[in-house]
Amino acid sequence: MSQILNLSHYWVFVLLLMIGFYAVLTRTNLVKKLLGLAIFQSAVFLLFISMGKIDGGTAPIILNDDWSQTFSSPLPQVLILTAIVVGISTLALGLAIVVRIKEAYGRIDDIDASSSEN
Amino acid sequence: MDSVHLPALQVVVPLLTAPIVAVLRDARLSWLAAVVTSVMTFVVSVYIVQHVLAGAVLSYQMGGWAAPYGIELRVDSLNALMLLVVSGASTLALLAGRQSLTLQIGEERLPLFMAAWLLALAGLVGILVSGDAFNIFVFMEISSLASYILISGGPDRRALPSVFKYLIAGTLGATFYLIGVGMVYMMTGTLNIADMEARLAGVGDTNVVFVAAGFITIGLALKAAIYPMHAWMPNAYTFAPNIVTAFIAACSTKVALYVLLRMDFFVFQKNLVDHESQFTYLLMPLALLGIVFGSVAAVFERNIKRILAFSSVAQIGYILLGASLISVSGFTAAVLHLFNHALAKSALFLAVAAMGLYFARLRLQVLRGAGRKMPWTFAAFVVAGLSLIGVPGTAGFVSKWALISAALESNLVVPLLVLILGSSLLAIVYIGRIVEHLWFGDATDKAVQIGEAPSWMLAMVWLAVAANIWFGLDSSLPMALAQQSAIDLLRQLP
Amino acid sequence: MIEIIGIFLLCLTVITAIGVVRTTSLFAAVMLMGIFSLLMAAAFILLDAADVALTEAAVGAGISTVLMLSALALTGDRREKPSNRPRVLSLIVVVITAGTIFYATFDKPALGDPKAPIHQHVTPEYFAMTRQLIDIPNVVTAVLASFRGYDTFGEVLVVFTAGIGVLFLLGTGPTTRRRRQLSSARGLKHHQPLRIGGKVVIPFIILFAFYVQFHGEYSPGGGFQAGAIFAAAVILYGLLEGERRGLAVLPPQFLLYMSAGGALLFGGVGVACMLLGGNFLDYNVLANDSVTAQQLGILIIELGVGVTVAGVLLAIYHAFAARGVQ
Amino acid sequence: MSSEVSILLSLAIPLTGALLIALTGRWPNVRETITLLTAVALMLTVWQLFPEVMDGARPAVSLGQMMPGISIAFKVEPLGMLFAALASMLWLVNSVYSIGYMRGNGEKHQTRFYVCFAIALSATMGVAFAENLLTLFLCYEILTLSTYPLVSHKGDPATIRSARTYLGILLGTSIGLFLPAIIWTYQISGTLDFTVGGILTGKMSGPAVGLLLGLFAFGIGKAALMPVHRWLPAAMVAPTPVSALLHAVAVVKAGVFTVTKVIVYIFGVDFLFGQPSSSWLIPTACFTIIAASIVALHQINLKRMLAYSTISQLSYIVLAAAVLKPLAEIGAALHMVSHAFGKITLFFAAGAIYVASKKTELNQLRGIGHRMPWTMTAFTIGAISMIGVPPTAGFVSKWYILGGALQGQHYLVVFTLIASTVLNAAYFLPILYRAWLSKETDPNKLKHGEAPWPMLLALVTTATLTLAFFVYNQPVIDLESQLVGRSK
Repeated sequence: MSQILNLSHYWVFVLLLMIGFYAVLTRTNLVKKLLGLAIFQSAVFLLFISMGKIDGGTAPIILNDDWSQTFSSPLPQVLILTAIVVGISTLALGLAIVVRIKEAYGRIDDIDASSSEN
Repeated sequence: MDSVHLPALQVVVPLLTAPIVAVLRDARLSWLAAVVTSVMTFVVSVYIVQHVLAGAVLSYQMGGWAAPYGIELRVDSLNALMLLVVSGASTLALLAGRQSLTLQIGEERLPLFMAAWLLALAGLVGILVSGDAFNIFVFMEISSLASYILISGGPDRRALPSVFKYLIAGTLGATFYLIGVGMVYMMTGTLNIADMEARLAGVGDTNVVFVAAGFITIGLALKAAIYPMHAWMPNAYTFAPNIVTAFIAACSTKVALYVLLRMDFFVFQKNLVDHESQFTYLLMPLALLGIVFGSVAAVFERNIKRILAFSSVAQIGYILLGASLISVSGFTAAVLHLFNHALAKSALFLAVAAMGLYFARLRLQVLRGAGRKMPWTFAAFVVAGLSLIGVPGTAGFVSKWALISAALESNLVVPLLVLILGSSLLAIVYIGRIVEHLWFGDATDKAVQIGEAPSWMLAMVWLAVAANIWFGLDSSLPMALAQQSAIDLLRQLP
Repeated sequence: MIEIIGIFLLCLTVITAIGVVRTTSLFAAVMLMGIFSLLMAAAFILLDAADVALTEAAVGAGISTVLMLSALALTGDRREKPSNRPRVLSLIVVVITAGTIFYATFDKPALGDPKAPIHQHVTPEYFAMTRQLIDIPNVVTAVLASFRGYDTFGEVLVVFTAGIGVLFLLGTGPTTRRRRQLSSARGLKHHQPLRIGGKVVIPFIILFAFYVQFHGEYSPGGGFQAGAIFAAAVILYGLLEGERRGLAVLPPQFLLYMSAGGALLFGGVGVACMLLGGNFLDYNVLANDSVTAQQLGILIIELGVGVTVAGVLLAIYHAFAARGVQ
Repeated sequence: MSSEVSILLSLAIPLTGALLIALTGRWPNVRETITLLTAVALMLTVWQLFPEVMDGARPAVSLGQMMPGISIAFKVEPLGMLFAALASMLWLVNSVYSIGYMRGNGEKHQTRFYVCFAIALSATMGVAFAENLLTLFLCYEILTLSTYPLVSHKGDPATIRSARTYLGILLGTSIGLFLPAIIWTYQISGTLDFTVGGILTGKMSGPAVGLLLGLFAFGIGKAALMPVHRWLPAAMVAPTPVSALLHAVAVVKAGVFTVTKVIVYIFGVDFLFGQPSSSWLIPTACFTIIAASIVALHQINLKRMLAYSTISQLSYIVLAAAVLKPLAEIGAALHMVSHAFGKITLFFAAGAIYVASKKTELNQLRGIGHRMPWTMTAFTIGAISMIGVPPTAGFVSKWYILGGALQGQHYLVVFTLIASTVLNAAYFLPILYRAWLSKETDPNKLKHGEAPWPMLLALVTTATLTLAFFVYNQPVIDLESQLVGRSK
């Protein structure tokens, strides 16, 4: 039981990863693909944040100059702050491309550039 | 500021000029600013190479914090050579590309585009100089996002779905890499590559590290367009603006490949139990399949840019093959080919861009007879094509030589030889087909009206060709760096 | 008890994620995605990551939902067309990927294990050095802005890149004359209660943004969060008062200057450090006392981050909103 | 002028010529003058190296480093000296001929023609003077590539197909076989320098030697050993001056020259003699001689017949080298010269016939000797030399090869030589008979005279050389005696 509890966060990470990855691979709607990608990335956030957690710790913000407490690690949090911003940047760019695709093709489902038109 | 700052300057200069370029209103001025910045980057990389050739390993502590607490920039012979490739390709493409960019992007949007170009350059360079696994991820994203912008500028509407596909593949690849880095971090508590290497020693037999190595490899393989994860690449190269293709094709996948080599050989090789099997059973077969598939596909393609793109799939296979031999000579060959293939592809795509000034579509049918109308551009294309084939006197020959030598030392002599040589022969076929169409084909209506490319562009194309010949006749510079990096990285072999 | 809540939250996120993927209504998917982000943010709080939670809430649930909705409005698609792509192969790839990670989990250090390498190496030194050399309570900010300031600089440029990417793809918006004809230009003016409510709330949001910006060293927050919150406030204003007046407050060219200016401010600090004889972003040379110097450096670069993030997010939003008339 | 400078000049002069020709393409007279001046300059430069080499000097010069330990280096040794002297001399003659041919025929793209020709000559000089295999390979490939535009000169679909065969076989064999052989050699011996006595002695043995020899022999496709000979008939679509100089002298001789050099300086005659696994080369060469002669017998097109004759004659040289006896090695060198003189004369004659009468097929040549006496006299001399009858150059070289074969008691070789003499006679004599003794009946075909005078001048010169070499061949013998380690 404790094993399951201890690793549950990692398993949720795996599940979310699967869901996101599956959506990216199978959906043909481009917005849906981007949503899948966002879930996929969120899973990774969970992985990192889970690692930084320490038993009985608190957020790494020192209140009242009391440095003796147990704190969770700040480093994974810093990394994920960056990763979140990277995620939204990718999403914004992706959406802009989707809008342009809609304008160029009139649809956002099942677009393939390898078609034989030339 | 003295030479200590060289690695930082390499990244900071283009990163800081990019915002300035973005707010410029004048297209010509933005191009000029980008050129100047790119030239400066190139000059810095030449300085770096000089230092590295003298035996130095440049290390730079960002923010003054010592590794592993701060981020370390670290330049040895391997990344020094890559810096030369990236900054050189960018500079040459920019110098050659004013007309082509104005034509395909338009004056109005050019400042933003040039800013994206500088960000792509800074991102690639930032990956190369970084000695920190997470920092590599950040710069990977800068370069990727900027590359998406560059490619989406292509005039054909199919550029958009192509770039979307690239965006999905690139993000998946980067995220896979991030997962791998996270797992390694979990087991070592550090993100500095050198520190990782040292601290992995105790945990090298755990599943986590093994899986982490796998994720990093797959993620980077996706970004490096290693067969069969290349699906995004041919379209992205084909529909990108022509000048962008000359820049991106020369270096972007190679930088991903560089990270792959760095992580696999530097971080994992010594530590991970049975790590060779990853190369023997996964990467080498993929490399061989890639060589075959890329060459054969190139033979059947009809668009000159797609032909060259598929040829890149094969060439990446060569590089990977050299590395998967896990020997000093093999690794040397891989690094040499990284360099030489970039030279050849950059020259080829620049020549194609020159043709693209007159032809909106670059199908062979359309281009028939164009070579006769622009003989100098055509001649440059042919010479660069010879370098791609590996004809002696060109840079491509040197690396092919090194690769065959390495194959002869391995225990798979005959199949490797047959493959390498066979695909060289296929390269003759697809380059030959282009030559025949362009030179002997009955001129199309369009081809009758055109003339030679602008002389400045032509000069740049020939500069790239001259580099191909120069490094084909005197390979001492890339050879010295490649050998040094092979010795550095493989010293870690058990 | 807290573990149980955590697991409950995580189960909810999984269910929401499945919902996002399975629903064919794109609008519903986007809204579910916002809920998903909020649930994640809650989970992050339980995992002691307050800064991350704040960011996830502001960015994931706020900004990205707005962007998604703008994009949906532009594409006009409400329903996802059924995909006829073969799923078996994809499923195999996904299962293999997940399987390998699953296989790896048993060697991982357990959640919260103090003996995990992460808590043994680097992290302790961060606490020690922050206390001694930087002396600010929020260690996350210290690591973000000083120890790994170069990463943050890179991150600002990622945001900036995305900004110019969107502007490049969608244009900086229509000319002033055409903006008058904007159909969305009227906003929600006819909903008086909303307008009044909004006008009351917006100043507080902006105030909160400034608090988050300049108080980041003491409590969760910093440039990213502040920038995102500020952007949210202006977007809200734009929604209520109409795009035209929204843009009048901060015109596109100004947003571009903001985006570039923030990044330049950040980089400028780095270059100043170089000129003063230190390494790039080595704040110690900015003042005689190293603690003061560090705090000064962090303050300035956080400001740069905030300005760029606000500028880019607004520019992106306006680019999407303005595209509607074309 | 120091001999190092001479070596570099002999490479640079044709290249400079190519550049000048390209620049002056608009003024044909200037362009042709430059071609001739370049040819004269090259010949003088190369020939003034001759006495020095004759006295035993081996001038050398080295450029940049292409691979670790392998430079781009040039060194003049007897065989290369002979080859370079031969090629540079015949280029001058051929240039005179080309001018007549190209103008007489009103060909297009003449500038490109002369440019590529000059580049090909530069590459030929490089092949001749290369100090190591890699440099040789470099020049060998440049030669292949620079002759491709010449072969495909006409540009119609049939020509392009043939040119594709030409390039495909030559590049394919060189990259697929020759290059691995070179790299293999380098792996084993650590060097690629041409060294008297070979560089492989004691470093390999057994079947591997035979395999390596095979890679070389077939990889050097220019030597046209069957079955990699098909490019040579394909090359006949080129204008005749190209066939004459390149596909009777420069390119094909570069092939057999390379084979000879590999046998003498890489394997070493003594080393190879002790390796039974290398003995397959003699039968292969014999087969090529006989088979190509038989194919030549069936040709109805004059140039194609000459091409097959060339294939057969080239194998004489390979055969002579493979006999591994001093006399035969000298014979190989002599045959390079004698075949060059004879075959270039034959091609010149074929081209003259084409320009004057537009005839290309054998059965059109009835009585043509009476209308073109100069041309056909030269042709006759060339044909006799091919058969190997005194008083022509062909006799001398065959005599030496025969001597070598007897020295080594290779009776198969002796038999082949005799049989091929018979076959040569069988396909040349009918032409001579037809040209001189039968009568053209169709009056429309009688309305032509001799070819333009530059062509006649050229072919009379080479025919004279063919005769002269019978008498005056001692310098060549002396020079090549050094090759096999004999004193003067």
